[in-house]
Amino acid sequence: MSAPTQSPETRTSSVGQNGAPRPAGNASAAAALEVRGLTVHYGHIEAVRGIDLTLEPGGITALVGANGAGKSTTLLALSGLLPKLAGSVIFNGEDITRLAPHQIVARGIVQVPEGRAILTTMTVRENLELGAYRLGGSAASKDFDYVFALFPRLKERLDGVAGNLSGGEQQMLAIGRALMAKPRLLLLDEPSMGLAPIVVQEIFRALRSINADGLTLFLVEQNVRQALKIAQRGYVLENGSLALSGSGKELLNHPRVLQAYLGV
Amino acid sequence: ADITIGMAEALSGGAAQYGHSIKNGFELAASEINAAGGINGNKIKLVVEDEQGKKEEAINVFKKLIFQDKVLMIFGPTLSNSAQAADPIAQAAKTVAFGTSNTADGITSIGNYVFRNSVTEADVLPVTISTAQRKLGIKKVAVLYGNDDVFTKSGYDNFKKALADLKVPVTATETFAKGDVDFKAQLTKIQSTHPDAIVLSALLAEGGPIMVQARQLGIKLPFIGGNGMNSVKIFDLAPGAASNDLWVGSPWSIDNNTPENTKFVAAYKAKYNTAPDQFSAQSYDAMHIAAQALKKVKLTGNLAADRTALRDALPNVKWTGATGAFEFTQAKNRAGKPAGYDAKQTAIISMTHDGKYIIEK
Amino acid sequence: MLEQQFINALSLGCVYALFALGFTLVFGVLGIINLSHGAVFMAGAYAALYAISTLGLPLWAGLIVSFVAAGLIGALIDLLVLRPLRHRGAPHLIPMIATIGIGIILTNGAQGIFGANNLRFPQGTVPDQTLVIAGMHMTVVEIGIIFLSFALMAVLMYVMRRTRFGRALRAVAESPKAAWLLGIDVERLFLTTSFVAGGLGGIAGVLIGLYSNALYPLMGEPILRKGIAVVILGGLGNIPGAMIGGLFLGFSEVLSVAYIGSTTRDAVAFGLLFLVLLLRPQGLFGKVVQRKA
Amino acid sequence: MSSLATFWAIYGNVVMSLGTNALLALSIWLTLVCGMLSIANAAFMGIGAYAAAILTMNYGAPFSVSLAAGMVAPAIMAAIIGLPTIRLSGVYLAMATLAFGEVVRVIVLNTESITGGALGLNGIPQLTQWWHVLLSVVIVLLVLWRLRASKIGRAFDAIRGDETAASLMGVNVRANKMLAFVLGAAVAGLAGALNAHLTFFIGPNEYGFERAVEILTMTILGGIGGLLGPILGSSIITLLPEVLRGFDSFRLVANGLILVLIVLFLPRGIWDPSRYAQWLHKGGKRRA
Amino acid sequence: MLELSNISMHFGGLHVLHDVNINVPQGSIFGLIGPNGAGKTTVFNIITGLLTPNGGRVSFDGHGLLGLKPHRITRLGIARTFQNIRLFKEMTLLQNVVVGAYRHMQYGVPSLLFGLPAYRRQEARARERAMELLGWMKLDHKAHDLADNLSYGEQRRLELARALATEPKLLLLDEPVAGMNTGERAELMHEIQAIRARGYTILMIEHDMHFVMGLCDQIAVLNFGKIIAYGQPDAIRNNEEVIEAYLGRDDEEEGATPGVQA
Ligand SMILES: Nc1ncnc2c1ncn2[C@@H]1O[C@H](COP(=O)(O)OP(=O)(O)OP(=O)(O)O)[C@@H](O)[C@H]1O
Ligand SMILES: Nc1ncnc2c1ncn2[C@@H]1O[C@H](COP(=O)(O)OP(=O)(O)OP(=O)(O)O)[C@@H](O)[C@H]1O
Ligand SMILES: [Mg+2]
Ligand SMILES: [Mg+2]
Repeated sequence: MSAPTQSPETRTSSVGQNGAPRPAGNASAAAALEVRGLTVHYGHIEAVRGIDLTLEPGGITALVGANGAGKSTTLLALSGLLPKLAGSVIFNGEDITRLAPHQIVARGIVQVPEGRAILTTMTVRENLELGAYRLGGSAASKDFDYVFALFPRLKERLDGVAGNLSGGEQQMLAIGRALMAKPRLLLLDEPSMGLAPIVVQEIFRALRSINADGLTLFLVEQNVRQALKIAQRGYVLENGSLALSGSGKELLNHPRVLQAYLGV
Repeated sequence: ADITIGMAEALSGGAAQYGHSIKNGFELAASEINAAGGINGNKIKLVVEDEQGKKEEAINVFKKLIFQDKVLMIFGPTLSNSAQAADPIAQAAKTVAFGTSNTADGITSIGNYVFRNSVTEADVLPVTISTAQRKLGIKKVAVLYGNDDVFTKSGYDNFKKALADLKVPVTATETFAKGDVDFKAQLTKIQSTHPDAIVLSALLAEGGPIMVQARQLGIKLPFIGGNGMNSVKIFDLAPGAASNDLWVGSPWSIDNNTPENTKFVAAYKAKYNTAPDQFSAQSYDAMHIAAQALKKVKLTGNLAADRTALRDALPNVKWTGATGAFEFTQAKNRAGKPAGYDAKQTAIISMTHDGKYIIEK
Repeated sequence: MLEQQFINALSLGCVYALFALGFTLVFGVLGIINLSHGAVFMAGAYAALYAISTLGLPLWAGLIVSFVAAGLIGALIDLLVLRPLRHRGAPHLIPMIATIGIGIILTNGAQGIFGANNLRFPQGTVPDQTLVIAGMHMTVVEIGIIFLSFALMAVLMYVMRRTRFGRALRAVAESPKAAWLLGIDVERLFLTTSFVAGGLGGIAGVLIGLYSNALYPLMGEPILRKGIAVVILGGLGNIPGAMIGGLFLGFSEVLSVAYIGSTTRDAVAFGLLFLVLLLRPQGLFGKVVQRKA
Repeated sequence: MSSLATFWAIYGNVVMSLGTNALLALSIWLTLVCGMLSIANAAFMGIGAYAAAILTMNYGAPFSVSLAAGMVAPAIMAAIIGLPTIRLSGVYLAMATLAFGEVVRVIVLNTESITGGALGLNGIPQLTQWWHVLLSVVIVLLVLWRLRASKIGRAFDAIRGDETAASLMGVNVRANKMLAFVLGAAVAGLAGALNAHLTFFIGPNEYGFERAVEILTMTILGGIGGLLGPILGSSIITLLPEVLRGFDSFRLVANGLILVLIVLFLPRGIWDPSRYAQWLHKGGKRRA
Repeated sequence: MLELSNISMHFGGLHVLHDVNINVPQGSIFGLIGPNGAGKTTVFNIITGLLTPNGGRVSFDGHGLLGLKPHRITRLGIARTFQNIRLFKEMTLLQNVVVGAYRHMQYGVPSLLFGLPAYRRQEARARERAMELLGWMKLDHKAHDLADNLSYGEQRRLELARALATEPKLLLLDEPVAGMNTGERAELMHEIQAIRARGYTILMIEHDMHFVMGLCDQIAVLNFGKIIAYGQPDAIRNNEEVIEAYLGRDDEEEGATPGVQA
């Protein structure tokens, strides 16, 4: 495991990088995350047990596993929404283990959560604007344009109440909203869920391209093949513990993965 | 030995302000009596309980006083509703329940252990109205009363009867509820019927604001109140000219200069640093009345016998206190049989002017 | 008489609205029916009374004192009770029960400290002349209440609708989890809201105390009952709704006194409310948001 | 055994209140498990109390008839107002039922010839015996316990969880809610009737907002996860003021404080089976 | 068995469905696909009585469904799962599934009050059946946990078990495999075939093409509220309009699931 090579960025420089052409960090802002021994409990259930993860700056990392393996739990803990019982999380050299969720977001770690967490009583526009909350000022129109280019459907429904969107439309909104925050590290929990095939292709294409611009991605996907295909590195979670890790290619051909997750 | 007397009054909750006045009156009287050597050498010991102005609490407190503290008699409770629920307990246990603030009809018909020295307004109000009629030349009045409260509602019933008896036409009858903040709607309506005076059955809590709001609406009419309005606190609650021209009738007035009353008012002010009101005057007198009866009773130590002896002695007490000359008169129960005892007193009519009650003859 | 009743209704409506603003704010953001709001309102009134009659401060200073005092009580309630309950995942009625307990503590505490008697602000706290315009009587306090309730409503509406802070508040109101994920410091917003709502309650306490001329420990109870009606009528958490709900209740009460009879005052007001709910189950201005299948 | 007799003489009433309050708590439990926040139970209690007391006093009806009427009258009333109101959700139902309670109170105040208005009804014969109360509580508990263990109880829980999903499981949501509402009203009416024949007196202000909130508090404090919750909650609310009598003027402050502390430390109610399950190594809650 | 004729639906000014006609034959697996927001879930909501269409008819086994309350429709033998999971979160998994059996419990009030045999028998049967269904969905080890504590995929499976507990004739599945991985999807595919083999009819919405193509006898494609294609999987797969609107072209075999090809 190589230590993060980037010079540790301070919080102030990470917030409000307004000039960027699209809502993604640029190469120099690429971020890395080091997770050591992360353990998360629900009451007496140990949902995640001492896992280690390394997210290369500017890379795509995939986390796969069966239902109930602890993937979402891991992401929620990284965002500070679940208390971490043990372990440490280092983001660009800064220890963020004990930070509150909003402080973690302030550092540029943004999540598209499972179940979308759309604000259903607010309009699509307001949802998107809130996406840029961490940047202080109001959202720029070019950021809107970027999201609309990705999901034209949202533009049509811009002033509709988000709760009335179809399931897939809500998923688009959730992703679009996260991009509005110009994240440095994007945590995605099953972004392709409920989306039409054509949109899934579109999203994966988009993920690749924002990644190419330097945004670090951490991807939880049930679409294992697709996820491992675009990921430089993959982890396999089983019953809360890491079972396998390796490059995306390696994992794709690993017999255990083939058998358990690809149904081969 | 000490003579333990129970006191169950509302010391918290909505009726607490009356409960505290009442308690003060009792304690003042008790300390006076004890300072003068007690009753036949025995000191009075008050056992104070809070009945919160709730009927269940009143029952619980009565039971505790009767069966656990083994008091000789009980003063209270504060509200008529509580008395309706708790007095039967005392009656059944053959223990005197002596109310000083219960004005509702029918309380003394519960039984022959039930006493009160609070004046039922039936006797007082006709005098108040006829005096006001005479002095002010009132031809027609409007009526305003609280219809969700026993005290103000019984006051209204008596006003209504008195007005009918005296053939005074009523231009409008309006009500309000406890805790209302606004009375202007009713007052505006009353104003439009052009009465010569407003008959008000209210407690101070609403009565004060009502007078202020009336004056704000430009209503300069005199108010005729029941004994709920008989308190110098009206001058705080409706300051300045707002409280002028309030006519009240009651056996007690703070400006009644009898020696007994002057002594009471002075002692009360000295002890509590505030002026007494009718509630404290009545409880003060009640304690003295009970003391008079106790003087006649030979305490045997047998609780049941002593309680009954006290009951037998009470009806014969005649006493002149802060509220003037007092005696009991026996009430009838539903079946027309003799029951408990009500007060018989004469009313003093007074009117307010510039922060003072002026007694009208 | 009609014109005067109109004024009466307007000021009464604004009295209710003034009380309801803080109440609806807490519901709108924290999702809690705060049954201690009546007690906080009372505490604000007593704080100002202390400042004005004991310390001899002028009314404006009294208002500030009451805003800060009641606001601090509101904030403390959030900090000491509501926040721990959030962290323990209490189901939604539990915080309401906690606020009942807080209400009991505050009212009885106030009774212990200030006594049970009715008190009022000293004469001259506000100019007590009455303005007579075309036969209608209006006091300075009434004008103040009408003005202030509309002004406060406007400010709150502006903040909620137009500012980033307001948008964050609405996000928190709907889903604290989503708000956290957007980088909003949810706990701080809860605390701020509790402070402001408490403060608004305190100011309402002072003004209504001046209006009704009566301060007593239980003064918050009757108005709490009406306040709940107003807030629900207007749509929970809806700021202009609170205003309109207040006016609706004020007018229906005054008009029922004027035309039906004062014994029916509450029955008419609450009966109408009942009907409104049957016709519009989400209140006059509440939005229905269907949950998608 | 004279100490027992003394105890009963002093605390008999408290014990009986334990029973009637338990009935009240159970009555609102019925609607709460159905996800309905109805606070009409104070009004239903009042209707039951008045119906029973008027029958006993004015018509000389036997106690059993009065009690039955005390259950039937509020049940009919509940059926009538339930038709339009039970579709309301959450606090809106609470408001509608609160409004109903206020209207009932004003009507009682204004029908003086029957109800005595503000003066209430007094001189109600004390017919309620300890075993009436005990029997009522036991029967109600048994019925509710059976209900809970059946498809109806499950339907109630399902409706509380998600009305739409419940209806798509074949549950007739309206009918089940109505059942809970009407049964709750009958039980509250029973409590009212028993209480009226215990305290000699009833008045309109006893059945207002304060009582409604008190009933709600008892049940939620106790927890709605089981039948024991309402019983525990009502017992605490009934006994606290008695126990705290020694605190004198700050007794109600202490009362409020204890309430807050209980809620703080047992945020899901006192009786919470799932917490006990958790202690046996089960799951917790996600934040937010 | 299920027939939708000329269904139209609009929300305010938004026209969501135009003259939709669908006919699901008895014993078949029918797929309803289409882009996001096309109106698929709306169709389900109309069938189950949650929404009333602005025009058209729905009939099931010869009964008209329009105007019926949802619980009546369920009692006719239609069950569904939800795209946005709707479980009874405060109930255990077992209780969730037993609620599904509600319509089959016919004991009366006396048996209920006195715990008579009818009550005991039916309750026991329902529990047994529920455990069986949970086992089938691999959730039996969590039978006594609260539904709220399940992971997303587990919740989906619980929904399916609950729907099956109503023993419907027609099962409506709204994206049944969302949130499941490829291996799990393959398994579920076999299960669904097994369900059909027992005589159930299935109408499903799904965005996983391998799943849909592999299972369905017939498919309708909805786009902007109109049916743009209707027919057998092969025809749909190669329909230009469908590819354009929904499937997309650059299918460089991404997401392919070899083992699952029918
Ligand atoms: N709130 C909770 N309380 C208790 N246990 C929980 C809770 N949420 C999740 N769990 C348990 O924790 C484990 C991990 O859940 P998690 O949601 O992280 O799984 P996941 O890998 O995201 O699964 P899926 O693919 O189904 O989304 C599961 O066994 C689940 O049952
Ligand atoms: N209650 C409503 N009010 C307004 N618009 C609605 C409402 N319900 C659905 N819609 C709109 O109707 C359209 C169809 O929605 P529906 O949920 O049926 O889509 P869908 O085909 O299921 O999409 P997906 O595959 O994304 O789930 C969407 O554009 C949605 O925004
Ligand atoms: Mg997950
Ligand atoms: Mg859908």
